[in-house]
Amino acid sequence: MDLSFTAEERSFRAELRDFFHTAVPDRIRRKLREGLHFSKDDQIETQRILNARGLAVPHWPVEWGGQDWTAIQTYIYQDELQQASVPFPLSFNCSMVGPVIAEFGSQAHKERFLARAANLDDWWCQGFSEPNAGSDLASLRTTARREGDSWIINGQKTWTTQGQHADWIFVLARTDMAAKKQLGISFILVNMRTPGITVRPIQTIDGGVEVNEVWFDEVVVPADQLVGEENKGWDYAKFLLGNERTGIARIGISKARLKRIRELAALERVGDILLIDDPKFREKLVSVEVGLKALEMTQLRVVAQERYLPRGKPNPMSSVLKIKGSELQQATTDLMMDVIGPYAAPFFPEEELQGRNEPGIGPDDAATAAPMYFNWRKISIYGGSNEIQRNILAKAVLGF
Amino acid sequence: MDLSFTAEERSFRAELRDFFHTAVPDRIRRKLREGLHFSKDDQIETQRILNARGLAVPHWPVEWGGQDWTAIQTYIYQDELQQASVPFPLSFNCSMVGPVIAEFGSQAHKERFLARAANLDDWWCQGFSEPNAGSDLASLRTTARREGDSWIINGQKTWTTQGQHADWIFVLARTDMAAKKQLGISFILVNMRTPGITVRPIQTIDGGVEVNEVWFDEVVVPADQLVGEENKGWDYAKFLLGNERTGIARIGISKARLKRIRELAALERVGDILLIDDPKFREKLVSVEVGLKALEMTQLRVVAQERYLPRGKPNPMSSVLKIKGSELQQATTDLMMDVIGPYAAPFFPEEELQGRNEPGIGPDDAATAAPMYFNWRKISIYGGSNEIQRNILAKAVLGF
Amino acid sequence: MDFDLTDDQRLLKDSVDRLVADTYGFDHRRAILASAEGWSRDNWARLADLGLLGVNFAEEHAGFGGGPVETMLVAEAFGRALVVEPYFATVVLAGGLLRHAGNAAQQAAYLPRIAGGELLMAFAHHERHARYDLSSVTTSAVQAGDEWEINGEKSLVLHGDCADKLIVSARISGGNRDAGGIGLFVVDAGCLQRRGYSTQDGLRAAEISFSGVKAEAMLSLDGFPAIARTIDEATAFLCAEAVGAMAEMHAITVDYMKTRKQFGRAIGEFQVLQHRAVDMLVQVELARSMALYATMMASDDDSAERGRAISAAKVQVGRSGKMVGEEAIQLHGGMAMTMEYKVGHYFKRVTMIEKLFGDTEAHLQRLVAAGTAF
Amino acid sequence: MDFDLTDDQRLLKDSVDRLVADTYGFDHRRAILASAEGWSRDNWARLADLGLLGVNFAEEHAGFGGGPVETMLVAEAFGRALVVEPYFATVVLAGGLLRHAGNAAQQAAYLPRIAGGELLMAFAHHERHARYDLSSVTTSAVQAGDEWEINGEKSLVLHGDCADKLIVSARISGGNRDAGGIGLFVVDAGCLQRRGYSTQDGLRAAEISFSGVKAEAMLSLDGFPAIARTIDEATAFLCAEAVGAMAEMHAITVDYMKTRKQFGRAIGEFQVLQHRAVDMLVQVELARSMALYATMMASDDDSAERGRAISAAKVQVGRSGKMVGEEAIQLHGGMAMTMEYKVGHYFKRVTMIEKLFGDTEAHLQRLVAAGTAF
Repeated sequence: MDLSFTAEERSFRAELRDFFHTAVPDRIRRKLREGLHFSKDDQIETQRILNARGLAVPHWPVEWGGQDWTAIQTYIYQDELQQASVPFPLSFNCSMVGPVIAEFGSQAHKERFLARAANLDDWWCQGFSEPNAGSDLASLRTTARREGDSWIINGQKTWTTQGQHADWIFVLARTDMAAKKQLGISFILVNMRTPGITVRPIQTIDGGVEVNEVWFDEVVVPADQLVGEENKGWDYAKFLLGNERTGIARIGISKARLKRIRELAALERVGDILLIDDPKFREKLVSVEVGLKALEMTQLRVVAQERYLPRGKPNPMSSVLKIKGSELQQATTDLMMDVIGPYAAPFFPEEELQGRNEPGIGPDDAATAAPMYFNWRKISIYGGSNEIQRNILAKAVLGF
Repeated sequence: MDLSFTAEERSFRAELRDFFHTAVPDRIRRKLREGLHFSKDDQIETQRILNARGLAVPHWPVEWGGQDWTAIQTYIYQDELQQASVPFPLSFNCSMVGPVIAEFGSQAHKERFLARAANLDDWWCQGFSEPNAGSDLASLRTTARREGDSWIINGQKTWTTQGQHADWIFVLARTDMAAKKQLGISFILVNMRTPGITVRPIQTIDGGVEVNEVWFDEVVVPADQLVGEENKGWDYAKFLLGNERTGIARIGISKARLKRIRELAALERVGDILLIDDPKFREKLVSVEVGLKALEMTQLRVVAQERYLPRGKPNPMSSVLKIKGSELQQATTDLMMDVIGPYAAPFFPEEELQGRNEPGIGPDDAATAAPMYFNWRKISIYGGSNEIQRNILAKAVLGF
Repeated sequence: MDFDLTDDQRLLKDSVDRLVADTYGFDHRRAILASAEGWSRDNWARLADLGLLGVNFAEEHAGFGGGPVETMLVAEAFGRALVVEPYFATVVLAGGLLRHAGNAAQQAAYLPRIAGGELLMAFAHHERHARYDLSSVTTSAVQAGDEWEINGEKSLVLHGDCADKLIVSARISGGNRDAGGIGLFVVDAGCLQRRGYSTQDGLRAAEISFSGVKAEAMLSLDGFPAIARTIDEATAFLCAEAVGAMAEMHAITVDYMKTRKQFGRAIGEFQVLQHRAVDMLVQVELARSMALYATMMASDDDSAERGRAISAAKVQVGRSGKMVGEEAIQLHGGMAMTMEYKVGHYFKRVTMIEKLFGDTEAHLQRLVAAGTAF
Repeated sequence: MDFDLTDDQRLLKDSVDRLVADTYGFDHRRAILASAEGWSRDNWARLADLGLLGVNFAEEHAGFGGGPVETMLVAEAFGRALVVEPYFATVVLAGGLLRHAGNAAQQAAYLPRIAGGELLMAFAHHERHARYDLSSVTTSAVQAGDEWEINGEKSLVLHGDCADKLIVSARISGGNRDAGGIGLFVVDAGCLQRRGYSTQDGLRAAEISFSGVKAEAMLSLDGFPAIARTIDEATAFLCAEAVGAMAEMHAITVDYMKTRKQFGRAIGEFQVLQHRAVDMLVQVELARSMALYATMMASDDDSAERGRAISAAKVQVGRSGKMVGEEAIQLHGGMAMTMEYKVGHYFKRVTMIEKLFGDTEAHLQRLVAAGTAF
């Protein structure tokens, strides 16, 4: 038992850190650091920089651009990427549809989609949730009916993140109406330009627009865009979700937030002292640090188990990472609200913040503190709410 | 709307305060203040002092020694009694069996039992819970079978508080085996000296003995010791529990604990300062005070509703008082543990504490801090656990 | 000891409730938010007609003659409806300062016009580094002949963008964070540099510069006691408003739980969600109790005791509001994350109230300094 | 980065687990607690036979030659079984001080006898008003010729009642709470006035008076660094022990939930209780992670970094232990309130560990002073 990293791992970390800080423009990383949304172009520019270095899809099979890293290396990669405030390679491409195609897609699918997904030549989005299928995803109602060489898709998806930017969408649709729930669902790839698709952006309470409703009205899709076998879509979806076993805690992001919080607290005056020297503020800060250290050690324990687990099989312990990780990310937004204090109030639309030339009101990052506090409530909701995670742990670990 | 007390109410409070501090021996009140258990004799001595002044059963019907007070007066009485660390009149007599007999008992029952219960000439205990009927009280299995002029009782009761002191026990027993659950239960008065009754004390984790198991083996009870109608016992039990609508928060007790905690924190050194001047300790203290103030205001609102509610009908809002009241009482034990610090460790049996002549180890009350922390875990368990209280609120208030 | 409303109070409550029911439908409110000013002059006129703009002004000043309880009834109704008009800035803050620091002539000059809806006022007090210290005032006022000249920067002035007149706090003597030496002045807003903006909760505020601005009238040369008392009253108002908002959030959440189906049944049938809705209820009730307490104590002349009560209330309301708001979002799931749904708007208002005139932590530390919350 | 045990460590773990399984059945343990000494010399002999009394002593001192990991394996097993023998006092505290402050001769004189089970030692350090400040030492040591004479009162000396010899900290120079000027002395316990007593968790401790007591040997004239290092190691031990205890509490609670029936079904079928058992699991895992972290850092030579890691671990373990213990009781209901049931005993041990060598609050404030937990 040894918690120290090997010399190789340490130099691996150093290389990545150097690369992330030098190769990815500070212009882009600054946005993440200051809580601003980055644009579609920022995302594409970043991912291509990473992809050119083989750092966009390191966890993919080697023949499709993967790196065959150890779980530890993958952990270090995620940790450094997040701490450097580098936008994560688009998860719909890299963590979701890519691995599914690589595992279950036809050779033609692989050749047609994987390289383009890795390089973000195609922007993918996710067509899973529906108005009446949220936590209970398997109750989805979108249908795909077979007509000749086509699938005809009808229905509505929602919470489609960045669907407004997307070229393609991977859809879970019901292909066997007779079969019940999990059975009879298929996994289909759909070009967003296909006639019959309507996208409506939804404004979230932080004032931003990142999710959408997507309607399918008699959308005709070539039959060969079905992934794997008909009616096996649920298995592929589970594989897709099970893939994200360790990154889910997003510890590097919380570390980066804490770093930024320290920077700002060292600038903010409270009476005669600086906020960073206020004992009670410090206590809240170190208290979150303790939780984060405990979570990081837990993540490392889960990472260490990786080599004993089959790929794509969910590890219930990752639910612990999700629960605590989301609580800590949300705790960092509380801390930022404490730093900003009364200056959380002024509201400015994202556009205005991005390109504004007049000075902001109050401390740096004041304008993004409350929006981030509001927006990050989603972290305990999406990807399987913390209530669902508890159900999973109750069943899988405690045997209830 | 007016939160101030009337002149009458204020002088009523002053009189009671004066009486409790002068008439009840400090020797007894000190025990409560310092977290020691008081003896059977202490309880009896106190209750007779109160009863002589008409303060043992003020909420009973006037003809049986009640005072016909307003809900506010009752609240003031409980508040002052608790703040003065006066042992509460034995609740099994005064809050439980007494009101049930006064409401549902025969004239003979009233004449035989009420005056003696008020004066603690008879010590009553409660025969409700069973090993397999805790939260689910209605699943009790103790039976009473009718034979001629007698009930023959068989079964086991548990968590019988101070059963070791009791002269009488009021028992819920199944008298109709066919009827299901709540139906078919009767409320029977049993003399503890009756042959066939065995009492086994249970030691609790604080090292004390206050609860017991009570076995009934063919115990013969005169038929006229059935209260009210046969098979209606569940209604009487509900009446009994519904009776305690406002006192349940035990705010006066928490106030008395906080007062004691302040006294001790003002004596305890931490480095160069006194603990009471330590900002973080103060914060914990005022934080509990805020909760207690909020609870007291809530209790007053519930008290104000009393006049609009029929007697003996439960007010679901009292579940809020129970939940928050128990949390705050437990919070005071946390604060005391903070005050005592490392000196929570030494353990001395109650007997030794009561009559010891050698000095204690560490600060005053050190010996009772941990036992009280352990023992008071029960407050969120007994009288309907906080989980049961939440079920009640979900159903009765939120309509789930 | 009596929590019942008088007949007059019940009438007032009914009329306020009816008004907000009529004029603050969700879509109507969103339309108002989208308008140029961000609030509705029509609604303002209605509030004037009902006498609500002078709810706690004396009758001689065209007021309703109400006290803290009447004000609380308005506040709670406004919280339930998320009223966005400049009521708090004009009636509660400016009106309060005029009541507590104005002389007879000044009260006669301004209060009736506020009550009549003809005059909008705001309180320009906060400065960039004051955080939550009410005595942190560096804006200066110097006497030039029989006039006063004001120089400095005021920040986060609630509805400072639309106010006709401002009451400005400015230092006459002493150093920053001295309670003494703070004057209160009335300034005509027309001539001022104002940078107005929306706030997270859909209200308005402004940054305002004063360079050699002439004070049109002077309320007080020793303004701090009036400021403290007014802010205490205003905090009691905010506590009641927050209770209205969180009670509504709770009700909406419980309704949603009864209709939203997942896994073949209403999510309200899941015991774990029921208990969390119950814990929200407990928090709402504790907050309601403390809002009542703050109301009763807001007019107490003992500023120390009043301050402790107000701080205790703000702490409880702040804690309850955060828990209730976050749980309302969580129990809804994604739905509550959208601007198209009600709950998020309540959550944002309650969150902003927590930051106004001292957040939970600041008031907790005030109690620590005082040594007790009782 | 590797969490796997070596073969030797796995062997050690198996033998410790077997030992406690054989010798610490619930009833057997209660019988031991009821015995005159409150612990078992037989068990002590078994621990010696297995080499556990020298688990982290060098082989030249008849030790097992293990390090922090081996010690952690023992601690966790002891936590699961609630071992009551004076292991912590003798092996961890006294053994640690001898390893860090003793010279070759002293180590050779004492360590083998501890490892062999022939010598019981304890650390007399805490004083009445020290609270959690390790440098608060007023007991004095003055040199009289080539001997040292010790005067003062030591308190809460773990297993000080049965120790053959004590290691005593005493001030040679400087004022109370100076880290410098604290000497460490070995004293024969036979001649001392000792007031022994049980602790809440069934262990033993003593109040010990020193009036003109002759020190039999001197370990160090500048003992604080060794004290700090030993207490850090000891705290890592306590963290692992607490994790063993809370993991056991959690397992017992989950089993109980599966068998205890109310309302016609196992209470474990109630979702609200399931989620609370899950929250306990999360706390146990976080605590386990930090116990590992403490183990890895316990031997770090950078005392500041080591101290931060130990404090962070104690904070997490303290928080987890309180939550897990209180929930274990609550989920059981009355059953867990009795001495006849296991859970309460674990709850009491975990509660007492929280108070040992700095409670959660004290360690949190240490981190505040350090400025960071990282």
